[in-house]
Amino acid sequence: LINIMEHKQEARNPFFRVVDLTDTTEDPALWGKNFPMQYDGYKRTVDQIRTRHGGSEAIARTPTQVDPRSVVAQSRLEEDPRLKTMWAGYAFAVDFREERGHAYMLDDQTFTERQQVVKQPGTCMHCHASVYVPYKNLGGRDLIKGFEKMNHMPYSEARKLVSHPVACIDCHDPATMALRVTRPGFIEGIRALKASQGIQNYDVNAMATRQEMRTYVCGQCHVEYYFKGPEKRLVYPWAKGLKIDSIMAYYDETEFKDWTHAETKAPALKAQHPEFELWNQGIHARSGVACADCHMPYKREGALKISDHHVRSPLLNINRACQTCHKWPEEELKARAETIQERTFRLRNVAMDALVDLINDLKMVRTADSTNSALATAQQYQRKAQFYLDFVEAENSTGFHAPQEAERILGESINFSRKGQVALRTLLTGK
Amino acid sequence: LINIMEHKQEARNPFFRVVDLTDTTEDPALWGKNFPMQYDGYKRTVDQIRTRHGGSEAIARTPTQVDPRSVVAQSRLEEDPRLKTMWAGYAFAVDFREERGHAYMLDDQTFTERQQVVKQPGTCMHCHASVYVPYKNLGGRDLIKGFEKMNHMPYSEARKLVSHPVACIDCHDPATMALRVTRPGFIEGIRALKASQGIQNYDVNAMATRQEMRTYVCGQCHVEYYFKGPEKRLVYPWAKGLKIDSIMAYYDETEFKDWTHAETKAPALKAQHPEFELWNQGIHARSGVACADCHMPYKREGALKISDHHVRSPLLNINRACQTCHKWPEEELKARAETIQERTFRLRNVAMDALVDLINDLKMVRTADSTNSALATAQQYQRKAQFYLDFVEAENSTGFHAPQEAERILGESINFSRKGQVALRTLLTGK
Amino acid sequence: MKIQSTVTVFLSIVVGLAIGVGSYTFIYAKGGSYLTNDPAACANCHIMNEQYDGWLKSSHHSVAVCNDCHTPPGFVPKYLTKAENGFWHSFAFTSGDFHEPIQIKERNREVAEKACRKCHQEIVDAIEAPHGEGEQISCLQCHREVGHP
Ligand code: HEC
Ligand code: HEC
Ligand code: HEC
Ligand code: HEC
Ligand code: HEC
Ligand code: HEC
Ligand code: HEC
Ligand code: HEC
Ligand code: HEC
Ligand code: HEC
Ligand code: HEC
Ligand code: HEC
Ligand code: HEC
Ligand code: HEC
Ligand SMILES: [Ca+2]
Ligand SMILES: [Ca+2]
Repeated sequence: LINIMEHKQEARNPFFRVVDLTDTTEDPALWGKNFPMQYDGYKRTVDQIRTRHGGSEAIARTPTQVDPRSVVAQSRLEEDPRLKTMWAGYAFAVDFREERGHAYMLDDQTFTERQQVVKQPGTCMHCHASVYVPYKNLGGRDLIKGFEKMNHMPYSEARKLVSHPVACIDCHDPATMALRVTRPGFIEGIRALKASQGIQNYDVNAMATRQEMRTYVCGQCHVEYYFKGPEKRLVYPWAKGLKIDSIMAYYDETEFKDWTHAETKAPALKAQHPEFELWNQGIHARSGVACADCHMPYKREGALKISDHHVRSPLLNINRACQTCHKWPEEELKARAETIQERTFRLRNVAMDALVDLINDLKMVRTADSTNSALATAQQYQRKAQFYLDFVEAENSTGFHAPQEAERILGESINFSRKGQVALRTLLTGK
Repeated sequence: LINIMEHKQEARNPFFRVVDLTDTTEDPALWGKNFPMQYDGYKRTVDQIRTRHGGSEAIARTPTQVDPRSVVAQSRLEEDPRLKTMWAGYAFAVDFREERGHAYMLDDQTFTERQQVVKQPGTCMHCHASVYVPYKNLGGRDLIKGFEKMNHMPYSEARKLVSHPVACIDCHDPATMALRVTRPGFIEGIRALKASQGIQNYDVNAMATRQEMRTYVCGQCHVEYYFKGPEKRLVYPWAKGLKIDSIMAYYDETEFKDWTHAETKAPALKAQHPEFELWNQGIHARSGVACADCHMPYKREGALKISDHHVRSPLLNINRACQTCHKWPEEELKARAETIQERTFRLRNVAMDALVDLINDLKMVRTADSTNSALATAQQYQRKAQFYLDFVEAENSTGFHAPQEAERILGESINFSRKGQVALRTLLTGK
Repeated sequence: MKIQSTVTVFLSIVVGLAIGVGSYTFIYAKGGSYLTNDPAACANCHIMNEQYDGWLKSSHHSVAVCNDCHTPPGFVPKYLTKAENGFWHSFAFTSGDFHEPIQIKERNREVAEKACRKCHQEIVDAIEAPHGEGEQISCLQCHREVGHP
């Protein structure tokens, strides 16, 4: 009885505003007072459970002075040492782990060994902390100014200005709880993208639909990016489009490189978590299915339906994440996703072998004759092959977000790697 | 008004049995007396309409003594001359056209120029004519015996025994109109496949479900095949499975080859219309969607729903073929299919270039030194690359039946071609 | 003047015919079923059989009839919608001139969207409240099959 009455109460007045939330209320615990169910889910992103290709595994470690974490995710470098060859000379070859829940984002960034080998700029913070309030403070209430200022700082200094992983205020307007985009990188990136499609001055917070926002809030971070120029401005390379070919063209045009490959001297690129970009090429995007539909599906709590703020692999939550749209049994849906992933993983391995072969060849030829004129051609092939492969490798759905496109990209990567090998040998034989 | 009355009438009494149909009634016109609506559709397979990648175009030609056809479908060899390089030395390099409706199957087989350059066996008839009654007659009521006998004949002799393209009796039991499989190739092929999955003595006509039969009747012909041994027995290479890798392994184990490539001497294979096999790897097959669901969708004739016997591209019939399951507008569904096809076509072109490069290299090296020990390795790569590429190329949906798998296959094909090139050059340079 | 009366006459004939044919259809095809709430009545048109069969097996079979989802709340709007749909469907059915498979039209889709909220307002308060009168999410994007597949 009491239960029913409670339910009725809740229903009529879904949320009790216990605390006054303002545009400077950063601490999610405070927001949690008004929205305890969402907050409960949010806190559960500490869970670590592995799926066949996703989730993450909790690996115990002995905390040290420089790295006080007692639990990390499994090392991807140990799982596949070919990655070290691909990233030779870049910080990723030192430490690269499976990503885990949002709760860890700030710590994992602060303590990754990558920080110990390279001095990073404050730009990094954009996607690993609740930066909305710090940006606003730094910029004298001007978000973009604050962003620019933090980009300029060394990481260690910027680190002192933030205190939470992504928090409620990063996705929500405190007054209405409506979604909003708070990240300059996305605001500018999507504006450039829309401009390339003929839509000028796109203002995401004013012009996006609610359903689009259910993707865009994730697209704030789950995207390919680079640091532009000496100001280390965070830029999403979308000015020519979201397809890999457009992104490649963009980087080629500006002759951007992330680093010089240690063993081959190729001007290499590192792709990073292009979930938004790949999703965009898939059938779910085309059908209007947003990130939140699968990663934050509605769930019933008492008499209410709320969004599951335990953001995680949908394969750990198939009944809510998939079954409202797909009436297949859970096991079957899992098998479908895994069939797609296995197929991707298989061609990814073919592509990885091809790339390693090219790198070995390049190394060998360079050692023999570093002025060989085929080197430049082969290095360009490596640059391309590597970026294409990494685009699928670094994307975290193992192809699920756009199965056919993922294989297409890998197919092209294989072509680049092997053509690089052929080019090297052609010059050697003169044929 | 009349319309409504008719509807009510029809609903009560679907078919009038005007003619007695027996197991020897071959002429579809007779069946058509009982089932005029199905017969009307059946006759319409003479239509020629092009879709972006399918259908067919009616090309006028001047009839000649050897080839009295006044209309044919467009030449695929003219559309893409690289095909001639791939098939050098094989009849397909002489004449290969876009396939068209069932009404043409007998004529197109009889008069293709391929017949003029190679003497074909009676086996060919299996899929291009109504052979059920002829087989039965030849074998003294024993279907398999008749099949074997016709396989042995020269084509021209077998040709005299048949008179119709695929007809009602090839798919239907005349007594009940239930679907049935009449083709020995499929009966034996699916038995071998099931045996490999642990199911012994599979009898397709007794054990398949109705929904399976809605695919199997098409699988009688729309499959990869070869002529085994001197008896030229028609065999579907499924004893290890339906995936391309299993089929390749099957051919490699028996060291089967269709012909020796004229320019490279590689022991080459020709893949032929593996619609059934590719469909099997796709999400529609997995969801239980049969060939007939898309290519013979139900259509309303008055109050009746009948299967559209105008077998054709579903993209010419989207509302019935797709919209029963997908509530998207027609234009959108077409765009979805074409997006898949464009992506396939693009990687197919990359794979085709790679193969042509390998063939050219092989030719060059053979000319220079025909005892070179890298040749054998490179020829094996050509054999594989070519079969993988052709599996997608010869499959008629341009990837639609299994989009991700099609790209996977093309990716592997590219790898084989380019590795072949590398192998050739490695030997030349000793590296 | 003359033109006008010709038009009037013409129009009267057309309207008269429409009404005549419409009512004939209406009666003969048991179009009166539009006026009841009995789902079986909708299935008087064989063309509604698919939805009827689907509805019989649906989660809403015991809780909602066709009209709960396909007519707006309130007596007048309800019967207006019925009249409009009834007329057009009878007309379409008789002439045989309609898109197959039948597609819900925007107006009726909105009616259905509202219907979901009619019964489920409370449970979706939480996901709708933040958006006030603003843009609402479409229930049908995830639940289009609850009434019938
Ligand atoms: C149709 C459902 C669906 C949509 C829409 C979707 N995803 Fe996913 N996502 C998945 C599945 C399934 C996986 C694979 C999970 C696994 O392997 O355990 C995945 C994996 C991920 C992962 C890695 C998760 C892990 O457990 O390691 C991230 C990150 C991710 N998606 C982000 C996004 C973003 C950002 C968007 C929108 C741009 C998005 N997803 C859209 C279904 C979806
Ligand atoms: C402020 C940046 C940011 C935003 C916004 C963001 N993410 Fe993340 N996300 C991350 C980072 C960083 C990680 C990795 C954390 C780690 O490994 O420590 C991550 C991890 C994940 C994972 C992996 C969980 C696992 O178990 O492997 C998923 C799934 C995911 N995010 C989905 C989403 C979705 C869906 C949204 C939008 C609703 C979203 N993210 C919004 C930065 C963000
Ligand atoms: C554009 C947004 C963005 C920026 C900028 C960004 N990250 Fe991340 N980072 C993510 C997302 C999203 C994930 C989770 C997905 C993944 O790991 O692929 C992540 C994961 C990580 C992880 C955990 C997985 C791993 O790679 O071991 C570390 C560590 C990390 N980032 C460090 C950094 C550092 C250091 C920088 C600055 C050089 C940085 N990040 C800049 C978005 C970003
Ligand atoms: C990474 C982005 C992200 C973060 C961080 C986030 N939310 Fe949300 N939240 C969403 C999305 C997406 C929705 C769904 C909005 C919609 O349907 O339009 C949502 C919806 C909500 C709603 C509306 C009701 C519901 O459940 O759908 C409330 C209330 C809410 N969030 C509270 C919170 C609180 C409290 C926090 C912090 C503890 C938080 N959110 C953190 C993305 C986020
Ligand atoms: C909001 C609706 C929605 C959700 C949630 C959703 N899907 Fe889908 N899914 C679709 C639509 C729409 C299609 C496209 C086919 C169609 O039009 O029916 C599709 C297609 C697919 C396909 C076929 C695509 C292919 O490439 O083979 C698979 C597999 C699939 N979904 C699996 C999943 C899984 C697994 C989940 C959960 C992680 C999921 N879906 C969540 C709506 C959804
Ligand atoms: C889900 C729908 C669907 C299913 C199931 C399906 N197909 Fe198709 N099929 C298509 C589409 C779409 C095309 C592309 C047509 C085009 O390009 O015009 C196609 C193309 C074809 C073509 C070439 C048609 C042309 O116009 O040139 C053939 C032959 C074919 N399919 C046979 C089959 C066979 C045999 C099966 C079963 C083993 C099957 N299909 C299953 C949808 C389907
Ligand atoms: C296992 C069944 C099968 C056998 C055996 C078979 N065909 Fe076909 N044939 C088909 C199918 C299915 C098509 C339509 C699909 C296509 O063209 O890819 C076709 C199409 C054709 C076409 C029209 C398209 C083209 O290739 O120009 C010709 C000509 C043809 N076959 C000739 C032959 C000849 C000659 C033989 C014997 C050597 C033969 N067929 C044996 C099934 C078969
Ligand atoms: C007896 C062999 C046989 C059977 C059984 C058969 N086909 Fe065919 N099919 C062919 C041949 C041969 C052609 C090519 C005819 C030509 O090009 O002259 C063809 C052509 C087609 C085409 C291409 C039409 C176009 O316009 O390009 C489609 C689609 C098709 N078949 C689908 C099916 C489906 C679906 C089934 C089962 C319901 C089926 N076929 C059963 C042999 C067969
Ligand atoms: C290539 C195979 C094929 C041929 C040839 C064929 N049919 Fe069919 N027929 C089918 C399929 C598939 C169905 C659907 C059966 C089911 O749903 O179980 C069907 C169904 C039927 C039905 C049942 C009612 C309906 O429409 O679904 C009748 C009657 C029929 N066919 C008559 C004929 C006649 C008459 C001919 C010759 C003019 C013919 N068929 C030729 C494949 C074929
Ligand atoms: C009998 C039902 C049925 C028919 C008919 C049908 N489909 Fe599908 N389709 C499905 C199912 C089931 C899925 C898998 C996703 C799911 O579970 O919702 C799917 C998936 C798809 C996808 C996503 C797969 C991918 O690889 O991206 C596309 C695109 C699609 N269908 C297009 C079509 C087109 C075009 C036609 C008509 C030629 C068609 N379908 C006919 C049931 C059908
Ligand atoms: C619980 C709600 C609900 C009930 C009960 C319901 N419907 Fe529907 N109906 C819908 C929705 C929602 C749609 C829109 C589906 C879509 O967008 O594809 C719809 C669509 C339709 C359509 C358009 C064609 C289609 O399938 O999309 C027809 C016709 C229809 N309904 C008839 C009926 C009939 C007759 C009944 C009673 C036997 C009925 N409905 C009961 C919710 C319902
Ligand atoms: C006189 C025959 C007939 C009866 C009785 C009938 N329908 Fe229909 N209905 C049709 C036809 C025909 C269409 C297609 C109209 C079109 O697409 O223009 C249709 C379409 C629909 C649609 C979707 C099209 C739209 O306009 O949105 C819905 C919803 C629907 N009917 C519901 C019902 C309900 C509910 C009942 C019972 C109260 C009912 N129908 C009774 C013949 C009928
Ligand atoms: C006449 C009242 C009524 C209407 C109209 C109605 N529902 Fe329901 N619905 C119910 C009742 C009662 C239940 C079962 C009890 C419960 O769980 O609340 C239910 C259950 C559900 C469920 C859970 C069961 C399932 O099928 O997953 C969903 C989801 C749902 N409704 C969605 C909808 C949507 C979407 C619409 C509009 C298209 C709609 N309902 C229209 C009364 C209604
Ligand atoms: C993005 C997908 C999505 C949308 C949009 C959506 N729902 Fe749901 N709905 C779900 C999921 C997932 C569940 C299952 C929750 C659970 O099992 O905890 C659900 C459950 C329900 C239930 C059943 C709750 C129960 O357990 O009794 C009802 C009723 C319902 N939804 C109604 C609606 C209505 C009304 C709308 C539109 C205002 C709507 N839904 C919009 C995904 C969605
Ligand atoms: Ca993970
Ligand atoms: Ca064709």
